[in-house]
Amino acid sequence: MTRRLMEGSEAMAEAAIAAGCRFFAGYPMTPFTELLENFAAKLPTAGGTCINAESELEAVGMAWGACATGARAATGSTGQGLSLMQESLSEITRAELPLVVFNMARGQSDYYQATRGGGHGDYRHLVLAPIDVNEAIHHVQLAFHLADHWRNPVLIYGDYLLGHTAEAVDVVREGFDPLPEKDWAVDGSRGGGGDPRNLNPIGMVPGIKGIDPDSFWKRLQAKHDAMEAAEKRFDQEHLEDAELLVVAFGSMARFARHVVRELRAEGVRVGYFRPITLWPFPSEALAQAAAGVRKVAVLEQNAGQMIDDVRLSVLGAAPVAPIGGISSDSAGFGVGPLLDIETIRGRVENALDGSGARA
Amino acid sequence: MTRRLMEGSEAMAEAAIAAGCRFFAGYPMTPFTELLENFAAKLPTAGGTCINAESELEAVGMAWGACATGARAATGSTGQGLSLMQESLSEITRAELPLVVFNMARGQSDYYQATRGGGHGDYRHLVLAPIDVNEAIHHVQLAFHLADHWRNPVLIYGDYLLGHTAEAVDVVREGFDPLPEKDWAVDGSRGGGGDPRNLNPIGMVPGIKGIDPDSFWKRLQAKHDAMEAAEKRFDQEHLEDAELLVVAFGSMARFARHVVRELRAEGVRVGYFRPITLWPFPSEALAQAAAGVRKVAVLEQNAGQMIDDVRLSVLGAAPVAPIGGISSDSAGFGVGPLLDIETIRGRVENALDGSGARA
Amino acid sequence: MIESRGTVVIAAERCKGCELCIPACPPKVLRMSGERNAIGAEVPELLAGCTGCGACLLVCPDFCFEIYRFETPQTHPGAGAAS
Amino acid sequence: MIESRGTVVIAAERCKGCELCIPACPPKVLRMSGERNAIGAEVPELLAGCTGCGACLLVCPDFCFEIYRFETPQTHPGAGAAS
Amino acid sequence: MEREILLTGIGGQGVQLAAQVLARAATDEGRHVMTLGTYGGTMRGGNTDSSIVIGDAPISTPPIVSRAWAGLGMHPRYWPDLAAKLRPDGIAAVNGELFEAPVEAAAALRVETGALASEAKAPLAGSLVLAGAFAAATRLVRLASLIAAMEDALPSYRRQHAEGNARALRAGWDSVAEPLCEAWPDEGAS
Amino acid sequence: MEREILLTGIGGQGVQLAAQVLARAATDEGRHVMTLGTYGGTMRGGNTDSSIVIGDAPISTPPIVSRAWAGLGMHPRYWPDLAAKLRPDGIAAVNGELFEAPVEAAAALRVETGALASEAKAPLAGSLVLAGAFAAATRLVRLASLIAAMEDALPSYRRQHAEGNARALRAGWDSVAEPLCEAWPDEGAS
Amino acid sequence: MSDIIRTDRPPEAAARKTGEFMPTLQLSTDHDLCPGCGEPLALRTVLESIVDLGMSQQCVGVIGIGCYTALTSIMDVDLIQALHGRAPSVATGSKRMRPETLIFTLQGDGDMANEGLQEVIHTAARGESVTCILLNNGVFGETGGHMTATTVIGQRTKNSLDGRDAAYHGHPIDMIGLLAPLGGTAYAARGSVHDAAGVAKTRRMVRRAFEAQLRGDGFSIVEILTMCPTGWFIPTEEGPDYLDTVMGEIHVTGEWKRDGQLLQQAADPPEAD
Amino acid sequence: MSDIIRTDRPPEAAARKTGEFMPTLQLSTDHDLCPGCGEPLALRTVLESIVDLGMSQQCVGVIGIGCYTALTSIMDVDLIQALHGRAPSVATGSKRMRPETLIFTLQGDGDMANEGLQEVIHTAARGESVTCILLNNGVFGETGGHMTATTVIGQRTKNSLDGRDAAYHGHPIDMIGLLAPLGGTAYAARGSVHDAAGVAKTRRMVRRAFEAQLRGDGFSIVEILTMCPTGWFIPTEEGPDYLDTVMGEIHVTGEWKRDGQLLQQAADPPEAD
Ligand SMILES: Cc1ncc(C[n+]2csc(CCOP(=O)(O)OP(=O)(O)O)c2C)c(N)n1
Ligand SMILES: Cc1ncc(C[n+]2csc(CCOP(=O)(O)OP(=O)(O)O)c2C)c(N)n1
Ligand code: SF4
Ligand code: SF4
Ligand code: SF4
Ligand code: SF4
Repeated sequence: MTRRLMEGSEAMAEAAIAAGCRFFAGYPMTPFTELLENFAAKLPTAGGTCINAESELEAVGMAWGACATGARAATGSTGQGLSLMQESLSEITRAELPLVVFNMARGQSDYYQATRGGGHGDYRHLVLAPIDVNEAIHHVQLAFHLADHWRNPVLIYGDYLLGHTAEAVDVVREGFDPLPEKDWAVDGSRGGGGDPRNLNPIGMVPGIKGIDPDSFWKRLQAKHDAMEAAEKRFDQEHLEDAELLVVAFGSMARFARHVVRELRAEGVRVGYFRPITLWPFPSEALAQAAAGVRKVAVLEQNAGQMIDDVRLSVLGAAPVAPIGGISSDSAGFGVGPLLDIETIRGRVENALDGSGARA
Repeated sequence: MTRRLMEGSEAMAEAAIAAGCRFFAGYPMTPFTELLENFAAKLPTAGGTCINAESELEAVGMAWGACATGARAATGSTGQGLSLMQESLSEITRAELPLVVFNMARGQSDYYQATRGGGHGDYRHLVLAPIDVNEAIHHVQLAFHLADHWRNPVLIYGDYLLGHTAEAVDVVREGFDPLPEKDWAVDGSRGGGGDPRNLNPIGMVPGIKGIDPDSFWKRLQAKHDAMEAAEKRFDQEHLEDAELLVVAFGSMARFARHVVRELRAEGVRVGYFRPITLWPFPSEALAQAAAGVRKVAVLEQNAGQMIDDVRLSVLGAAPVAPIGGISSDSAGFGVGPLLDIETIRGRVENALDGSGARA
Repeated sequence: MIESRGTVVIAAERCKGCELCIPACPPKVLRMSGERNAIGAEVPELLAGCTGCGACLLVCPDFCFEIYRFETPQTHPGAGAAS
Repeated sequence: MIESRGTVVIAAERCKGCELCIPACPPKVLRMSGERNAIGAEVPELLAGCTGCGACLLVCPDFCFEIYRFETPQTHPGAGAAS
Repeated sequence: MEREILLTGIGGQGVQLAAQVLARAATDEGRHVMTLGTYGGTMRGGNTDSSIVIGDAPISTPPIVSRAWAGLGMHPRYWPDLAAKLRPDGIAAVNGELFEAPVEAAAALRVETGALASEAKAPLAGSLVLAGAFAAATRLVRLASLIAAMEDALPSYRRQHAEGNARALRAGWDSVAEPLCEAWPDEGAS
Repeated sequence: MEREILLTGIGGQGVQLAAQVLARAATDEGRHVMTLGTYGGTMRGGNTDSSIVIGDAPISTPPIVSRAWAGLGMHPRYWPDLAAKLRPDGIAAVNGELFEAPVEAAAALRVETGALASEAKAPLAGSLVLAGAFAAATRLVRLASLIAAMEDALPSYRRQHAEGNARALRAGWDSVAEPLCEAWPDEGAS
Repeated sequence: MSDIIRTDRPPEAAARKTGEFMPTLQLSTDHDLCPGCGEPLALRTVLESIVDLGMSQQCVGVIGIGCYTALTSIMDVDLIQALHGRAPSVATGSKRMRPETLIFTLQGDGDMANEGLQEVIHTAARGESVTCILLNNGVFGETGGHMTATTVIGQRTKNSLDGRDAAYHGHPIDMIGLLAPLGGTAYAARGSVHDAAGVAKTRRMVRRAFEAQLRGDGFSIVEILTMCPTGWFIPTEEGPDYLDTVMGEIHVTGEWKRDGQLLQQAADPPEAD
Repeated sequence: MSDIIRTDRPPEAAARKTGEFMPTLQLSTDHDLCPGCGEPLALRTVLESIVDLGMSQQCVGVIGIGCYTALTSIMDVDLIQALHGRAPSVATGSKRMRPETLIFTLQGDGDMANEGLQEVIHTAARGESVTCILLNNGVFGETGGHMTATTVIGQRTKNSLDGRDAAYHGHPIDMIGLLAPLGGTAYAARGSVHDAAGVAKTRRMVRRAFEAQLRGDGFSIVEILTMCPTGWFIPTEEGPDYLDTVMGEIHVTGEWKRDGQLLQQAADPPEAD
C-alpha cells in the first residue's frame, strides 16, 4: 500500500490511465479544469493523447472519434459544458459507443441531465456518483469496464469537492470480467471486402438503403432493460428500526452519512441510503430500505431532482420530504452554505420531528 | 368565421405573428423546417425579422438578443436541434427572459428534455402540448403571453403530425390580461445614469462586485413555485365510473381520445386524461381522475418518460402501465406504426383485461 | 463511314434521365432516346463514333456506364453524331 | 531647475503595484516608492517634471491617475527624472 | 358526421393537388376539414398519398386515418394498402386506365382519367378528372367549389393551368350520371 | 480518531504550502489524510484557507470541516471564522507577530514566525515555522517527516528553497519546549 | 434513326473494358439521390483515390449529415456516421488513435460552412493530419434547398428564389479562401464536377490531399462543387452549366495551397501524378 | 530623495483637470482583475468611444465570459450577459430589433476564437451591423491561463510553459486576417494596449468601428491585444514588452479593412479623427 496524497482530479486521471484510457479531450471550466490538466500532464507519458479541445462540442466529437476506433476514451466538463455535448451524447449512445464522460458539476443540479439525458430522444447513460476520492478511483475504472461491456456511455458525476479534495489514496489497477473483442471498432480493415463497418446512431446497415427502425429500437430497448436490471448499486447504513431515512448521493451523501452516524451515536433512529448508480436508480433497494420508516428525507443540493426517483421508488409508502436545496457560493461553483454538517444536522433534526425517530 | 385550410406550421406562424411575435430565428430540420419557412415568408410583411440562422446555437443566441430588447421573439428546432440549445435555454431561463421555443419533435421522445430541461442546473420551461392545429393556434398566443407574464421561456411541444396536418382554421388574435411594462428590457436608455440594466443569468447587479447567490436563487425558486401552482392545464373525458384511465399528450392524445370515445360508445368504462401543460404537470387533477380507477394506461410514443410524472401523480394508488413505445418510420421522423387507431385500440383493450372496465 | 474506337454498356434500368451524359460526350454520340425505363426516366442511346474516352462514365451520377475500347476500330455506314 | 507643466493625483489605495505606469511616463518622472498600501501593493511616486501628458492614466489598469495641467508651469530645485 | 377520404398514386400524378382541391372546396363550403399528405421518398415512382377528413363539427379523428369512407386511386401500385382501410360500405373511385383488376367496394367508380383529361385539353390533369367524378358521385362538394378551390390552390407561377384544370374537373363531374353514394345524405342534394 | 486542522491566512503567506507539508507528512507516516484548500479570490490580500483531516482509519468526515481540533492562523483577518469552528478543547497556533488579541483555545501557542524565519535565513517561510511549531506542540507528525514532505511538495523550479524551508520547519519545531496537546495520546510520544 | 449502337450488353467485337460501372470500393450503384445530383460524382473521386493509394483496408470515412449521407449505404469503406457539422473533430479523435489510417470526412456546405464551421477551422489550424472533403452545392439539399453560408450572390435557393442578395442575405464564405491560409493547412484545393475534365481534376486533387495526409504534412481539404438541380429549382440538364458559371465564378477552382505553400493564383493540379 | 511631488490630492497651484480617474461611463474603479491586466485599459477605449459618439443612452453591450466579465459590474451601460462564445448572435438579435442602437460585444480570445469562432465569422459574413471587440491575451485568463486558438508560437501559457510549439500544439489563428476579407466586414483593425500610444490608437479604432456600425456599413471588429501577466506566468512589469514583442509580432496591429476595402498593409488609423 503506497498511499499518496492526491486531489480527486489527479486520482481520477490516474485511475483512468490505469484502466487503459488512452484518449481524453476537454475544454477548461471550473471545477473540471484540473481533471483536464491532469490528463494533459499524465496521458502522453502513458502513450496516450490528451487534446485541449477548442470547445466542448469539439471535445466530445474527438472523444467520439477516438472511442469509435476501439480505444478507451473519455471526455467531460461541468454540467454547463455537458449541455453543449447533449446532441452528441444522445447520438453516441444510440451508436453504442463506449465513452466515459465526467461531469465535474457545480453542485448537484445536473441530476436530471445525468439521469434522463439532456438531449433528444430516449437514451440513458450509466451514472456513477462517487462519495469520495477512494470510491472515485474505483468508479473510474468500473466506468471504463461497464462502457465496454454495454457499449454505452458511462457518466461519472463528481463536483468541486470531489475534484479538489486531496486524500491519501492508492491507485491500483483493478481486474474485471473479461470483455468481448471490439470487432465493431473501425480501424479501416473491413474496407473493400464487401462488408465494411458503419458505426452510426440510426441503425443503418452497409449495403442496405434506408433504416429499419423497429429492429434497431428493439435491440436498444432490450439492452437498456438489461442494463437497468443488472447495474443498480447502492449503499446503506443504520436501517435497523429507522424511523427516518435520509437519502443522498455523491458529496452530499458524505455529509448525510456523517450526520446519520452522529445521530445514531446519540441513539436517534435514523437511517442512511445512498444510490451509487443514479441510473439505473436502485429503486427496489430503496423501497425496501424505506419499508418500515415513517418518513424519507432527501438531501440533495438542487431544487429537487433526485426526489422524483425517490418518490418513484417509495411510491407513497411513506412521505418523502426534501431537506436540501440550491446552494451556491458567490463564484457559482456549487460550494454553498448547505455544505455544512451543522446545517444538515439541523435539517435532519427538523425532519425528525414527528417522525418518531428520537430515541 | 373565415376558416382557411392551413398546415399546422403555417397556422402556428400566423398565430405567433398575431400575438405580436416580431423575431424568429431557426435552422432547418425536419419536421421543423416548414415552421421556419412560414416565419421567413410571413414575418417581413408584418414588420418583423426572420433570420435563417447558420446553426441552432446561433439561432437561439439571436432569439436571446431579440427578446432581451423587449421584442416578442421565438426560436425552435426539433428535439435534436434543441439539444444544442440547452446551454442557452438553461441560462435564458435564469436570466428571466420571455422566449417562446418550438420543438417540432420527431415523436415524443423529448418529453424529459422538455419537462426537466436538458441543460445544466435547475430550470423549467412552461410546456404546452397542443393536440391539434386549433389548439396550437391558441397555445402559441398563450405562450407569448405566459412568457411575458412570468419572464420565463415557454416551450410548445409539437411534432410531425401537428406541423404537417392541414386543418380548416381561423387565426384570431386573442386577448389576455394586461402585462406589466417591460422596464427590464435593454434598449440602451439606462446607460450613463448610474443605474444601467444588466440582463444576466447569474444574479449580477450593476455596481456590485460578485453575486449573491442566495437571494437570486430564492427569487427564482419562488417564481418557479408560483408558476407551478398557477399554470397546470389538463383535459379529461369519460371519467364517470372509469375502470381504466388512458393518459396521453399532444398528437398521441388525439388517438387516445378517439379510441376512448369509440370504446365508451360501446359501453366500455374507460376514461381519458390529457396533460395540456407538460410542465407544470397537472398532478393533482390526474390523481383525482385516477382516484377510482383500477388501472392507469400511459400512451406515449417513447420508451417511457411521461410515465414518471403519471406515477408521481398517482403515487401507487393504482397500477400504472405503459401502452406506448418508441415508434418511428424509416426516415426517423417519428411517424411510426404506433400512430394507428387499430393498434392503439388493441393496446387499450389489452390493458382493459382484468381492469374490469368491460361493461 | 463512321468509326467507333470504343463503345459503352448503358445500365438503362437505373438511369434517372438527368441528361448529364449528353453534353459530356466529346464526339456527341450520346443522345436521349425517347424511351423510358421502369421508373419513368428517359434514357440515353449511343450513336456510332464512340471513342471510349469514358467522359460519360465520369459524369453519370447513377453509375450507368461501362466503357470498352475495341482492339480494332469498328466502322458503321451512316452519319453518327447528333447535330 | 526642473519644470513641471502638469501633475497627477494618484489614488494609491487602489494601486495594485503592477508598475505599468513607470515605463509609460515619457519624462520618466514616475517611480516605485517602496511604500505599500493596505492591500500590500507597492505604489508609485511622482518626481518633478510631469508634463501632464496623461500616459500613466492611459496605461493604469486600476484607474489610479487624475491629470492636471498647470496654468503656469511650476519649477522645482533638484534633478527629477529617474535615470 | 366525419367523412374520411384516402388518395393514392405515384409521384407526378397530381394526387396532392387533387387532395388540396377537395379539401379546400369543402372548407369553402363551411365544413371542418383536416388533411395530411405523405410521400414515400424523393425518388421518382415513389408513392404519394393523402388523407382528407371532412366533417360538420371539429374533426376529432387523428390525422392518420385507419378506416376510410372513400378511396381515390390514381395508380394501383399502392392501392392494396388503401383498400385495406376502406370501410365495407365505402366508395372507391379509381383511374380506370391503370387499374386492371376490379375494385372491391360497396360503390365503385372507374374513370378514364387520361382520356377525359386529353379530351378536356388538359392531359396532365387526370387527378382532377378523378376528383371531379368523385365529387359528382358523392356530392361531397359542389363543382363550383372545386373550381374555385383549384384556382386558389395553384401557385402564381402555375396560373396558366387554371382553365385546363377547370375543364378537367368539369369533365370528371360530367362523366358521372348520378350520385352513387351521397356524402351528406341528411342534407339533401346540393 | 480524526484530527481536523484548519489553517487561515492571506494570499502570499504560504498557507497552502504549510497545509501540504503537514498533510503529506501525515500521509508518509501511514495515516489517512484528507485536505481541501479554498481561496477567497484572485486578488492580493484575499484569504486563503485550508483544512486537513488526519485519522487512523479512512476519513469519514466530509471535506468541509465544521468543527476542528486545531487552528493555525498566519493572519488574524479571517481568524474569527476559523475560531468559531474550533472545539472548546482544541489547540490554536498563531502568528504571534500579527495576532494582537489573545486567542481563545484550550491550548494556545504564539509563534514569532517572522523573526524565527529570518533567523533561519528563510524570511518568506513563516508558515513553515508555524507548521513546525504546531507539529512539535502536538506531535502530530515527526520533524523528519515534515522536512521530507516539504521537499516532496516543492515544484522542481523551487528546489532551491528546500534548505531554507527545512531550517524554518526546524526553527519552529525547536521553539516549542514540550508538547502542549498530544494529537495521538494513545500512541505515546513519537 | 440511323446507327444506333446496342448498349445493353458488352460488345461482340474484341474489346478491352476500360471503365467499370462503379468504383471498386462501391457496394452497389443503387442510391436515392436525385437525378442530376453531383454528389455521386464526387464520391467516385474519393473512392477511386483510396484505391489508387492502396488504402482500401486502412481507411476510415467520417460522414456528415446531408444528402450524401445516403451514399454511405453503398460505400465499401469503414465508416463513422458523425452528426451534422461535427465530422472534423470525430476524424481528429480517430486519427490520433489510428495515425497509420487514412481518415477523411465527407461533408456538405451546410454541414461544414454552417453548422460546423468552427470545427473545420480549428482542425485545420491545429494541423490535424486528416482530409476534409467538402461537397459544396450552395444549398441544404437534404432539407429542401435552402441557402447556406457558401451560396453565392445571385444563386437560386429555396429561400432566395430570385437569387441571393448580399444586402438582404449577407455574403457567401469562400471556404478554401478561409482555410488555405491557416498555419496547419498543408493542402487546399477546389474542384468541380460540372464536366468530365472537372471530375478528373477533382480526383487528382483528392489524391494529392490524401498523399499530404499520409506524409503527415498536416491538414488537407478539397472542396468539390456539385450540382443540386433540385435545390436550385432548375432542370437537371442545366445543372452543370449553372454550377460552372454561377458558383464557379466566385468559388474559384484549382489548387490554392500545396506542400504548405499558398499559391499566388489557384492552379490546376499537374496531370502527371 | 529629492523632489517627490505630493499626489494624494489635487495641486494647489492653478491647474486644469485634463484627465479623470475613470471614463464617465464607469460606475466605479473597483474591480477584481489582476495587477497589470490589460483588459481594463481596453475597457477604457470602449467606454470613451461610446461617449465620444454621444451614444451613452443608446448603447447595448453584449458580454462574453472571461475575466472581463467581472468588469460588467463597473460599466454604466445597458448590458446583456451572453454565454461563453455566443455574444455575436445575441448582438445580432438585439440589433435587428433595435437598429438605431449601438451594439457591441466584448469577448476574449478564448470566447471568440475558441468557443464561439463560428458565431463571429457568420456574423461578419452576414454583414451584421454590430461591432465585436476582441480582447486577445492569448490565454483563457479566467480558468488559469491555458492556451487558446490565438496563442502565438513561442508564447508561454499554463499548458505551454516552454512556449507554444506548432508541431505539438498547432498553429494560432489570426482573427483579423480571418475576418477582414469576409464580404460583410466593413471595418477591421487590431490595436494593442502595451503602451499609452497603443491605448490611444486603439481608442481611435474602436471609435471608427462604431462609426462604421452607425453608418450601417456592416460588420466591424476591433481586436485589442492585452497583457495577462498571470496567464503568461511573468512579472506584471514585463507584460507590455512581452505583449509587444511576442504577440504583436504575429498579430500585426493597425487597420486592416476600412470602408469595406482591404488595405494592402495594416496601417494606423489617421490621428485627425
Ligand atoms: C444539428 C442538426 N441540424 C439540422 C439538421 C437537419 N439537416 C439535415 S441535412 C441538412 C442540410 C445538409 O446540407 P449540406 O450539408 O449542404 O448537404 P446536402 O444535403 O446539400 O448534400 C440539415 C440542415 C441536422 N441533421 N442536424
Ligand atoms: C461553455 C463554457 N465553457 C467553458 C467555460 C469556462 N470559461 C470561463 S471563462 C473561460 C476562458 C475565457 O478566456 P478568454 O475569453 O480569452 O478571456 P480572459 O479570461 O482571458 O479574459 C472559460 C474557458 C464557460 N464559461 N462556458
Ligand atoms: S465513352 Fe466518351 S465518346 Fe463514348 S459515349 Fe462516353 S463520353 Fe461519349
Ligand atoms: S447521366 Fe446517367 S442518369 Fe443521367 S441521363 Fe445519362 S445515363 Fe441517365
Ligand atoms: S499602473 Fe496603476 S496599478 Fe499599476 S503601479 Fe501604476 S498606479 Fe499602480
Ligand atoms: S488572469 Fe490575465 S486576463 Fe485575467 S484578470 Fe488576470 S491578468 Fe487579466
